[in-house]
Amino acid sequence: MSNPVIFKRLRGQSIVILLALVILVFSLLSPGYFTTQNFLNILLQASGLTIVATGMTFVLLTAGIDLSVGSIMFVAGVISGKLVVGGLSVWLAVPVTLVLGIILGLMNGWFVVRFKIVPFIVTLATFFAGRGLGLLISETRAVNLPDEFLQIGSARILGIPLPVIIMIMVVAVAQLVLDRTVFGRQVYAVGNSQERSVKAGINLNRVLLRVYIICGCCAALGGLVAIAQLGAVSPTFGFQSEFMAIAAAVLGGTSLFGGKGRVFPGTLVGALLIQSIQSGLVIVNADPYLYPLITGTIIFLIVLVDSQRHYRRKQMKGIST
Amino acid sequence: MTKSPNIILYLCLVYYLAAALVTPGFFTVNNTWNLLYNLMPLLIVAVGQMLVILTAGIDLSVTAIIAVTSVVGGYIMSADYSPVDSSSLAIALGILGMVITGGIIGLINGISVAKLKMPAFMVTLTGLMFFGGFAVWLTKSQNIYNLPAGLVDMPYTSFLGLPLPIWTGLLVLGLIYLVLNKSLLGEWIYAVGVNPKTSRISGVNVDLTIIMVYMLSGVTAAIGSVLYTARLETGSPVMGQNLLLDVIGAVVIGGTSLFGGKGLLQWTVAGAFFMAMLDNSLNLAGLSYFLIMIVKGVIILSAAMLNVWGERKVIWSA
Amino acid sequence: MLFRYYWSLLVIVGCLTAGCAAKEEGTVIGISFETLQTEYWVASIEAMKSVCEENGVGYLEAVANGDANRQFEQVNNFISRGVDGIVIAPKDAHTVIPIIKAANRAGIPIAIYNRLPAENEGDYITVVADNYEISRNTVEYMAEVARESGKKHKAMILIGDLGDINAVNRRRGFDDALAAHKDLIEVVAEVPTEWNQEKALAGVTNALQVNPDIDFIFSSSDFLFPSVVSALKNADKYHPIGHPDHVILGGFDGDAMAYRMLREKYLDADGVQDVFFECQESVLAVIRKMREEQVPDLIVDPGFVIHQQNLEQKAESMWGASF
Amino acid sequence: MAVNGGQVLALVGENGAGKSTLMNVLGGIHQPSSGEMHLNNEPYAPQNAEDAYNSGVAFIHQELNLFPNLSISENLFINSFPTTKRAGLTLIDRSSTNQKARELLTRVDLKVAPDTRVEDLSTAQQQLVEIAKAMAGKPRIIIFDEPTTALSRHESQALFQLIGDLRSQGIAMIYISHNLGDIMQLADNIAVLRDGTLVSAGPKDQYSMNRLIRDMVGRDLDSYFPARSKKASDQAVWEVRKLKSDRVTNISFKVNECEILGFYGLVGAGRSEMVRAILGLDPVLSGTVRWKDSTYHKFSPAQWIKNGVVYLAEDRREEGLLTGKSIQKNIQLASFPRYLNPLKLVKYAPLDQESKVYADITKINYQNLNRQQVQTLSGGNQQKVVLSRLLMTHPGMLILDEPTKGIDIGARQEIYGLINKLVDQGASAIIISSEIEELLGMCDRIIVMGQGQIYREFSKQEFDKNTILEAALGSGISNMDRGD
Repeated sequence: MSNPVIFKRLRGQSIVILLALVILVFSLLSPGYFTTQNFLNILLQASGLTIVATGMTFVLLTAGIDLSVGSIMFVAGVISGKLVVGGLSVWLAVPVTLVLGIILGLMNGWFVVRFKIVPFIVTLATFFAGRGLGLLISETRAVNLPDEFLQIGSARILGIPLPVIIMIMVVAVAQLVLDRTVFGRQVYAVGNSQERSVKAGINLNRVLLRVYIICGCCAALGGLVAIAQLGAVSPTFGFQSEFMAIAAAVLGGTSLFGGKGRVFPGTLVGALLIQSIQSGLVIVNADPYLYPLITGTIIFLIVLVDSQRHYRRKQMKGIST
Repeated sequence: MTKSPNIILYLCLVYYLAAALVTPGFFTVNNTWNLLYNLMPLLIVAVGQMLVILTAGIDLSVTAIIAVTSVVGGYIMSADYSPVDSSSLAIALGILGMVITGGIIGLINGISVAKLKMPAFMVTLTGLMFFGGFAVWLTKSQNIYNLPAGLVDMPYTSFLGLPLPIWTGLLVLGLIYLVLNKSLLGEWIYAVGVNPKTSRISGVNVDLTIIMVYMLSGVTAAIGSVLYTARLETGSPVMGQNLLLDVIGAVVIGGTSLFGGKGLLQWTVAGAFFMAMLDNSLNLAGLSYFLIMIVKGVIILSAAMLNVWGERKVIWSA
Repeated sequence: MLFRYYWSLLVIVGCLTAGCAAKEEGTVIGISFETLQTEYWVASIEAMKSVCEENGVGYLEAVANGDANRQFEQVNNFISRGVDGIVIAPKDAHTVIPIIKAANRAGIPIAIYNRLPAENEGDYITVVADNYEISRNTVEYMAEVARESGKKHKAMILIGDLGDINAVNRRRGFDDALAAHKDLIEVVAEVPTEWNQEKALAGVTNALQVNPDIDFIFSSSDFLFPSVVSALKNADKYHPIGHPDHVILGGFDGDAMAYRMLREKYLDADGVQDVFFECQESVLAVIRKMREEQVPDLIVDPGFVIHQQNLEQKAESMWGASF
Repeated sequence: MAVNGGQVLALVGENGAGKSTLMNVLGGIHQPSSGEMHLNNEPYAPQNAEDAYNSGVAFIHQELNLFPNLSISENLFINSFPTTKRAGLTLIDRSSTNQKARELLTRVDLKVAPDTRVEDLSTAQQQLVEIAKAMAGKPRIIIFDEPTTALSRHESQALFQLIGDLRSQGIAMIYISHNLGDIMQLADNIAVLRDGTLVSAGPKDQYSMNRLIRDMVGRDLDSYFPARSKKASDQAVWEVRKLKSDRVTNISFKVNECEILGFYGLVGAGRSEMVRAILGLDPVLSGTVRWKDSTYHKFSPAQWIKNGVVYLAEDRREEGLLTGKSIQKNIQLASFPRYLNPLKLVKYAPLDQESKVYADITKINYQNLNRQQVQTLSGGNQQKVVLSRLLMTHPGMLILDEPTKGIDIGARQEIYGLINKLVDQGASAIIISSEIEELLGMCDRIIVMGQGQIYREFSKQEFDKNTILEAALGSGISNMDRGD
């Protein structure tokens, strides 16, 4: 009764085909696109987004949502920026940022788990409170960062920019955790059905709490990597990042209904796809205002397919008395 | 429906007194008008949002609808672009155009949620991004100016003693009150919110109800946008971009349950009044807007907690 | 339990409002800024506050984070607070009109800082820099530097938010300045930034990608320099003056980073708005208006161009130097 | 009741005879009010499912507790993965997990790679995984709850083979099933439950098919069914022709005026699916329904209510009530469209008045219609609220799915009285029930269904409890010779 496994494998890789198609189209449109420099550029610019989307994938896998990643990026960035400007060494600022991300993620998780509040209301509230906190600390002024910060952004190891290396490490560790650890498999179980997870003896609250902590930590790290390239934290930093992160994960095959999705290749390719489109549009000098329309349409279609597939599966499994 | 007076009514009263005593310039006639002007558009949009939340849905795209309708209205009404020369006709056409645009976006949201079975928050989040981008793309992020005098003076012209925005607000409130408490659609909204399966078996057209609430949310967002556009005298592609917190805050703090089916109109009116009063009083006290953002975020979280806590109390007693 | 919870929440919010409400009476000026996003705005609001203190005048400040609607509400709050004068850095030339009307209706003198409002018959004073002249002179100087090198140049401009009248004037200044040097300098890229650093970085990076031999860059605001520098470093084109592939750089505002780049000989020229002069004039204009003295409706700040040659003597009147 | 190691105790009884309650007590989900239980002659009183599992009592529910998106080995050890330390991280030891999984799979002889995903398995294979999962806890007793309902004949045989092996491994088993054929083939001892009490127990050979059925249904007719004055006319007002959906095939039957047609069948016979298809709640592949003089091809609840056909859903909490709303609102739910003024506003005065009338007709005992919330009522009263809602639409045809399920005897009498009174006034009814006595007492004709088809129709004269049950069990007895 289940469709042949090969067809399923192909459908899983449809996202990679879509990426190849996009690269092909833009390469034809402008010669400057199909160069290693440009691809390195895309990887560099996508590194921040990918790390945040990796954290978001964990939350989406449990059929949750986190709208506050943009604000976490901003708050963590502002605080660590102020510390560095105030004299703290850059290499100390990194752990501080991650700890901040973890604390904010913990807060999200605590409200979702302890009070059973709908995740998107919790994260919508922390979205605003977080943005407000960041603006309070930075007094709505852009925090210009010293050059050492830019070092991280432009440092190269064996020719590969540091942010790209950090991105690859985060994606690799995330997929390892999801595939090979008990917690990882339980995330998929919780995503499939919280009720059955409890029956199977899984500590539901601990899994959910950890997932939001990971999302907060990734948001902070992703923000750090993005700031290292920008050199400054402006008051609108991280704006709409939550939508981009969800878009990357959903494009990568993560289902909003939980239990389905992978960080590698899924979310990584989803993020690269978004960044390739963005860079392509800029290089072919297309009207930059078109960009949200294109992303919005692609996301809507992907969510539509995901919902129909979920609805049909639920229809088939109806109760029989 | 148990008519227990909700806690929010007391909260508004007590806060109003506290603010009047403490904040300078709060308890003046001028500021009360100021408060009402800020309240009206927010109230109109919040009431539309309440209908959606009553069916256990959510409409995050309202601020994008406000922006798109503000731009559409701008193009129709502004002297630079308007196809019609007489200004009163332009205003009528403009407002009609805005309401229709709001309705269409609401229809798209409704059909996606009801017929295509897509999760409400994702449909409207994508709508927020798409239509927000659409408004900016239409105008290349330029505002539209030279709106006709009729519209621009609207907030300041009174009719039988009350300025027009207040009349608009009262009219919308009256209409929504009729829909919610006296009409077939109102009964269906409450039924679908509590249990869509039971409603469907009892002959309720569930899909139509869901589509209607999203359309009404779109239309109320458009009417709110008319007031904002008139007051600011510009059709702006980023109109209302910071309103989402106030709109959803007003409904949640009013006590309307996020799980659907529970909530009265007067609760949201009190909730909107509380949010507007909060903004006004904290502003007067010299708090910077981002401090206010933090306070609002905290208040929504605690209101959601009570919301869920109240829900759980009901389940235990069954 | 329910009521107790709400009660505790109420107390926190109540004392918050009480805490900040104890402002001293006497003449009070409301200072409303659209944003503090760039160093320029921060320097401006600091300057205005010090001018108020010098003249023994109290002040209230409000920042709208780029939302014209919130700025309108904030000014309305000033009016109902009964301020005696208003100084405003508006979001744009048109949304300031209803604010001017509100001030006029309340009979409160209002001064518009930095952005010239669109045509309207309100009663207000404007203090603004001549963006067109300053940017034209700056680019004129950059063109001379290019002419001395004798090589043909490819130019790029970072454009500000097209809704901001100043950004449009600065772009006109850039275009008119280069019109006279068509033979030497060809404009190959116009990057829209909407005063957003992320968009600026992406735009400059990709523009350099498409034509790597750009060697003449004018930024409509020094606030975008972090993005420009980061992009140039990535394409490893960030070299001081005198280095063979030095990119001729020019900016506007005269903030601290521009000053540092001038010192380190990376920046060729920078159009400076005299912030101290403009803020002084706008606050004093409102104070004089309060005392019904005669005040001109428009006060223009000629500003000046600072470059490598006149760096020493112009430095102290450049606000970025001491920021 | 006792079962010893290496033996299969078959537990038999009608729906509602108390089988699942007994199992919930064994599984620690419900606490017994009195009496004790012993496991290996030590006292056994599980507080929750965890205790039961740890002391070696394993359940194979009908609703499998598996994660389709995970692999077999992950399902088996979701909460007890063997792990190794690798670079500071405690990773799952893939090889030993698969190794252990393979062992368990051989015990239930499921020859499938342990890393295939559960969603790619057939229902039978999934059930074997569930059994393997039970085996992982080294159970002393395994309890099977209706395991063969979704299995084909061949798959059931494979299951029996496995049960035979488990028996030889000394594991005790309790096997709950309606399929008397399987029970006769499988069980060592049989226990029969009726109305919550143990009627008889003993070795299999003491039981013949007839004695089994007699014990199952042998209670005297304690519930009295009110007589009906009007005789059913022979003029068909309702006719279903060749109805087909993905759960039921070629269903055709008629219902005459003032007639009550009963539907009997085992769990999974497809009676509710048929009715849900007729009502338009589930998609219909083909088939038409004639009601009075118009024929319908497309069905929706709203259209049926408008034409006087109403449906009482089986699951009251899920599909019957608006919890948290007042009794009045629950009663009025289906009648709003009929009380509208031209402006589509609801005329509340007449509506409230009539809802009070119908609340009294069905004799709901309530304190305050308007303010009292429906979930504060007893089960029987809640059912009456739903009935009032249906009656208020002045129906011509009542489709009732298990109308008296879980309702006290007193309320049942009133509900039977109500149905008869309506039918006397010219309505007709379809009653789906798992209690034969109810159908025998109420209906003019009974249709027995099984596996999505109509097996046999019984007219009033042919009514006989044993033959009806036999027909329903048809899939059990007759298929012993009928190879599938």
